[in-house]
Amino acid sequence: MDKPRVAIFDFACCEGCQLQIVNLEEELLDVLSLVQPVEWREAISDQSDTYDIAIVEGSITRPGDEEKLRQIRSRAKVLVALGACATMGGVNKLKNNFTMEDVRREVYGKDGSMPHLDTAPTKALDEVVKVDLKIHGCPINNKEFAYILRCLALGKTPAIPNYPVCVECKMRGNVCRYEYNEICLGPVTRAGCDAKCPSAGFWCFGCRGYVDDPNVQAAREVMEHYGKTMEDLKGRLLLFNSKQEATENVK
Amino acid sequence: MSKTIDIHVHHITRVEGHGNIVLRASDGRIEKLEWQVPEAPRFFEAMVRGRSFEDIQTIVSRICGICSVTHSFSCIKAIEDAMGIVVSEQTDKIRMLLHYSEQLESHSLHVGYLVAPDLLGQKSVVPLVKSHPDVVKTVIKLHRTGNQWMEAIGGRMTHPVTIKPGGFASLPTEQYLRELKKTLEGIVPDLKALAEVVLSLAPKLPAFDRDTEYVALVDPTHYSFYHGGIGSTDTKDLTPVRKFESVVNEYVTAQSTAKWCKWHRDAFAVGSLARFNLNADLLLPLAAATAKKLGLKKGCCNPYMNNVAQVVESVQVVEHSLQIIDELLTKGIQPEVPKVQPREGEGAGAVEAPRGILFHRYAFDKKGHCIRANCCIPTNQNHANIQKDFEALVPQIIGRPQEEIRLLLEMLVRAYDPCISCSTHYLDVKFV
Amino acid sequence: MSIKKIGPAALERWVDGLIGRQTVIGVQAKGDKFAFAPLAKTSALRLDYDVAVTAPKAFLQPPCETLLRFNPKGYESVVDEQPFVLFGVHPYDAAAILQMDVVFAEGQADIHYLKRRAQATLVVSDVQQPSANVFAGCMNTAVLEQGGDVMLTRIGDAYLVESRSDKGAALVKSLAGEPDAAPADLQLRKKTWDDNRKRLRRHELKVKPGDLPALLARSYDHPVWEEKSKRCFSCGSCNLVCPTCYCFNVRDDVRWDLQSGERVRTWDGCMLAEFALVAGGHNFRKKKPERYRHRYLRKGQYLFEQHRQIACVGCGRCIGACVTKIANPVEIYNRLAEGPR
Amino acid sequence: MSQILTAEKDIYLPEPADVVRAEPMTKMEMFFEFKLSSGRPLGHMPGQFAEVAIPGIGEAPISISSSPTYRSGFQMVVRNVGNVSAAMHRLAPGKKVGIRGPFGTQFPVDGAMKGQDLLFVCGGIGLVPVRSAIDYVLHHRKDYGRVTILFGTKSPAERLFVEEAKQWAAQPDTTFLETVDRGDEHWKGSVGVITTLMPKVKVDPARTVAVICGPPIMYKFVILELDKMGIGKDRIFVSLERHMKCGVGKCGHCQINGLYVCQDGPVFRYTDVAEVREAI
Ligand SMILES: Cc1cc2nc3c(=O)[nH]c(=O)nc-3n(C[C@H](O)[C@H](O)[C@H](O)COP(=O)(O)OP(=O)(O)OC[C@H]3O[C@@H](n4cnc5c(N)ncnc54)[C@H](O)[C@@H]3O)c2cc1C
Ligand code: SF4
Ligand code: SF4
Ligand code: SF4
Repeated sequence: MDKPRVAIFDFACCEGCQLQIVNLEEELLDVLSLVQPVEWREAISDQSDTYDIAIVEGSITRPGDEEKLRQIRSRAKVLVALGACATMGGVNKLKNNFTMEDVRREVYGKDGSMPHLDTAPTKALDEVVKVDLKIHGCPINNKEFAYILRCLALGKTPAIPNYPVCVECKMRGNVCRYEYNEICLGPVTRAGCDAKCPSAGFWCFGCRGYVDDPNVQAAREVMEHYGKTMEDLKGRLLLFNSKQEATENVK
Repeated sequence: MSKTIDIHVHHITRVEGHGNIVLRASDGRIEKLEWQVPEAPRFFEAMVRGRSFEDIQTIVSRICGICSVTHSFSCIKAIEDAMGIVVSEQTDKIRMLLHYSEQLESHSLHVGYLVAPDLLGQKSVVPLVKSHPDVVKTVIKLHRTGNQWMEAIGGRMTHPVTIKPGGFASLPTEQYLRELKKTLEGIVPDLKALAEVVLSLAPKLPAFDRDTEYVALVDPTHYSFYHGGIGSTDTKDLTPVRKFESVVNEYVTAQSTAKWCKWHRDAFAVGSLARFNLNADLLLPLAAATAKKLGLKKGCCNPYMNNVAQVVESVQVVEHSLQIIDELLTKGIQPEVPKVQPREGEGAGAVEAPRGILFHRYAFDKKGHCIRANCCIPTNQNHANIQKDFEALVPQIIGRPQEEIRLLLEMLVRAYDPCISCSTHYLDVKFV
Repeated sequence: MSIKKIGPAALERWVDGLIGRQTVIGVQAKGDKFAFAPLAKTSALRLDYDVAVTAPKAFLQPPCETLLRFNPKGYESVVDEQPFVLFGVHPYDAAAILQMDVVFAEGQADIHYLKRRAQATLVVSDVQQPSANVFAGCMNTAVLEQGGDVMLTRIGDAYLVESRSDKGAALVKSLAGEPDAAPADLQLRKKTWDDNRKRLRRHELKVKPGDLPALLARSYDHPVWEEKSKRCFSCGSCNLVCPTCYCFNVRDDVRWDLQSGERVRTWDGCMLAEFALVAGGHNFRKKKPERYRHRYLRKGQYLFEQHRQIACVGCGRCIGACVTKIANPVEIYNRLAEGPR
Repeated sequence: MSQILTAEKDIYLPEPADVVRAEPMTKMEMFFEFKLSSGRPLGHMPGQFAEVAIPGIGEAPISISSSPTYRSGFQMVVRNVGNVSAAMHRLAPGKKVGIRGPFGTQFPVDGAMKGQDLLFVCGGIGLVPVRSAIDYVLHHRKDYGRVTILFGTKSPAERLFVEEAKQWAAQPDTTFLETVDRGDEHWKGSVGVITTLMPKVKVDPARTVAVICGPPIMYKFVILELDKMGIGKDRIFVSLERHMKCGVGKCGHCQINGLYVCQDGPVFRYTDVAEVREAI
């Protein structure tokens, strides 16, 4: 069987997720034993228009980018959203809390109206085209990326956790951040990162997005118990879940 | 015979972010020559408004996946400046240690994965695995060491989480520091091997000098990445970080979504070569010996030599880290829990990213919510200089075949190790 | 077997000697909390701890363990046979381990647990400092009168060391020259036990543990399930920190050749939303109250019906681990005891 | 007091088996015949199941569809719904799988069912485990009274064991009735859910034992009908499905209140689960 042809693209993002692929180091060769990269601007010079799998990083922040993404979608059999910017808009969505004129003026001053500085409210890929698979995280967990790739090569649906980060946090024997009166988003955030942040003594800020059925209402109810306010919670939810429905429901 | 050259490199590859090279010439006459940055602007300075000082690092780390540690430090230093926080000596040392991990990671990624293919005549690192397995092995080892070191102290490989205003969310253990020391001692031979490779390829680096103003952090006590004031090869005085806007003088051009900068001249350069030109006297012995061996001398103004300076710096950061680890172990790691009371204020912070000096400034209200921000990234500071280099270089090489011109221009851009994804800029900062 | 009395210096000599010979997993400080971890030197041992963040079950049924390896030739079992000492286990955690021993041995015996368990020497240590949420006193697990390999009780500055099995005897062999405990010391130990039965009651259970199965059996439709579980995150923390929880998941991981790899088992928990989900999308405990109820009923009724033991030893970890503070079994049992409202 | 038992056998270690036959039955279901590579018979009874393992993919509990009276191997029918089942659909004769089992309880063919009239009520893939009992009973025809088999599927295309069912119907004193939820242009048979077949059968409730297996939703309605027919709760047997990881009563997934489907089931006497709230 021919190796599937893979192209990697990026829109507005920090390219940290692609870097995680590079960070696989010698395992990159194993990746190449399963797929054939035909376009990957950050690491190789080739460019191509024909591919089976498109891996797309970044979010859509300009009208023109929507068209580019549609084109990629039309050429790819499988479209994979790589990382938080692609799967849910990522930190780029913080912009949507302001008007576009406002952000342009804030950053570029009187030049903000120049046409090439055009910007639109941030969108995740699936707000523009159909996404077949989401690889969560900001950045992605490259072990999970490798696992997903092997599953796909085996014809197996990868098991992406649909339980909260707390599960992995407990498996790693961490002391819960709430014991230190910090707001941790672990209880509503999808696991799969091996609870990296709480394990390093920092709260989870939700970079993998919500689990399917996040109990945001419960999160709201516990704030008082920990001497925090709704504003504190919202401020943190905004980082990666800005303007997502469940956040909106937190009144 | 009339010859037309039409080079349009749409989205140059093997760099972070999107940049275009446009050159149109006929009969040796240059009609258009532009370095363009069409990267989608991301408006970080606008987005952080209203966010708590506790969450700023989490946000601005995402400006760049390659220098997320540096962004985190510039940000945390600015917050600490604004809130009058002074960190302990231990915190300061561990921060330098974490910062060095990123220098090693980024430099080895850049030299090994992104530039080496050019010098070895390949399109990417992949074919090098077969043609130059030893080189690839060395590069992988260095790169992995940098990454694992970053993850151990920063909590993650990219977008660190342990860096907090006032200190660390968790501290490395003494046992880890002992292990790290062994690891770093273990890669010294690999660094030497990398230097040998670069030495053998150095003749392939184009000979192209252009008198340039270089700007970097300068601290009298050591070859600085993390401390000090802003120095320039055009002046003896150091400018305090708080006044960085008077150094970068950002302006908008139609060519670019990123802002351009100038100081004493119409452009200046930052990065490894700039740091070297300003701090070479403070290199530790092994790094100094490496520079000598590679023929890198203070005052060098060949932009392609930036990659050589990166190799010298890789040695420097490992050498300095070994010193820092010894100092930390002598005193033992003391438990510290950062506690910060937010207060109203404004502050600036700067550290050296692998690709040059990086400035952040924030203003906060009483509750510690951000009211204004400004970030000025190194790649932006280099954009104008890249354009000036183009303008000086192209007339020298215009007679060569189009493909060769194209490669030399691409190599020039890559030599700067640009990290264009960090498109964040602010003009006309007025803080009240 | 005689009971020895040893001073701090003898304790240090003894434990240092053990560390030299095999892996010793001992309680140590973890920030301002405590955890079991491989012990490098006796001075790090903290027998005055209140509660270990993670139950010592993690060393008998690890959060993630390889059951099998496979390659194109077939499957092979992977078992762990490294001897080790679990040093400083509190009586309630030891009681939980004794329950796990039954679970994994009954019916079709599980060699992965049992082999590891057979390699473990259990040094039980009486509680010196009750934790914030412990209620072992209510569950009859504040003191372990029998079981374990070695029993340590602090009396003043000294420790009484009782060996309770052949394995225990081998472990304390080097203490042969130490003095035997005097009858007065044993009196003091008895007093410590009596005290601990009273002290380890940070929450007061108003029903006798023996009455719990019947109480739970008639509480299936109690409104408390619905009421409390509204605030449940389905995060499984209460399951995973529990020393008697042993539910697991199994999955295959392959290497890059896609042919060889491992079958691993990981911790799982009945509070997680997909615990009872089957292919095709049918979830047999789809709603939060159903899962929430199941946890209490399984611990207090179903497992009791199976083993005649309540699967709760009163360590209080779930009370602390639950971010929304709805996982306190004592609160729930007392509420049920008040009747159907 | 507890003591630590040790066993040498690894209950999680699959035993190699060879694929002898692999044939599509419908769009979603595939029929398999396996043989343990050791040549040893599996040693199951009707109603039991085994865990089938595919290296790298995982394991799934699958009912044994053939009767133990069939001696050259054992048969299964698998619906393609997920990872293991899809990987099984890619199998071909000559390939190997791993088998653990047999596990679980059996239809009481040598107990409560013996000498009685039998009513089998099967929905969809529920016919698969029940087939082992049907074959067993028909193999020992004299030991049982009247046999009635009711089979319902969503559509004609999803009918299973179509040829075999004709042979069942041809046996003395045996009735086979089927229905589909929705017919098509070729379908001339009965249309409607399975309970619509039940009024058509006449049974002597006092000497009838009923066996039910089908999708979760089916049980409640079928049991209501059986009740109307006067068949006592203690004369009804059901086979249930749950999420299952180990098959040996440890992993906790298959619990129905206090019962383990892998150990106490999958076949239950209805009186044993009628009061168990989560069962049906
Ligand atoms: C006693 C018993 C007998 C069965 N007999 C048959 C049979 O004869 N033919 C047949 O096609 N199917 C049968 N099933 C159902 C079959 O086991 C599931 O469809 C199968 O587990 C799906 O596995 P999968 O890997 O293909 O799906 P997956 O891709 O694994 O997706 C299914 C998800 O549900 C989980 N799961 C675990 N146990 C089950 C379960 N019992 N049912 C569904 N999902 C489960 C899986 O772990 C996974 O999370 C039986 C189930 C039981 C319990
Ligand atoms: S630290 Fe966060 S992820 Fe960990 S248990 Fe607590 S709430 Fe959950
Ligand atoms: S702990 Fe939270 S923020 Fe950290 S990597 Fe995991 S999901 Fe992202
Ligand atoms: S710990 Fe609390 S919130 Fe989490 S599953 Fe248990 S009861 Fe629910």
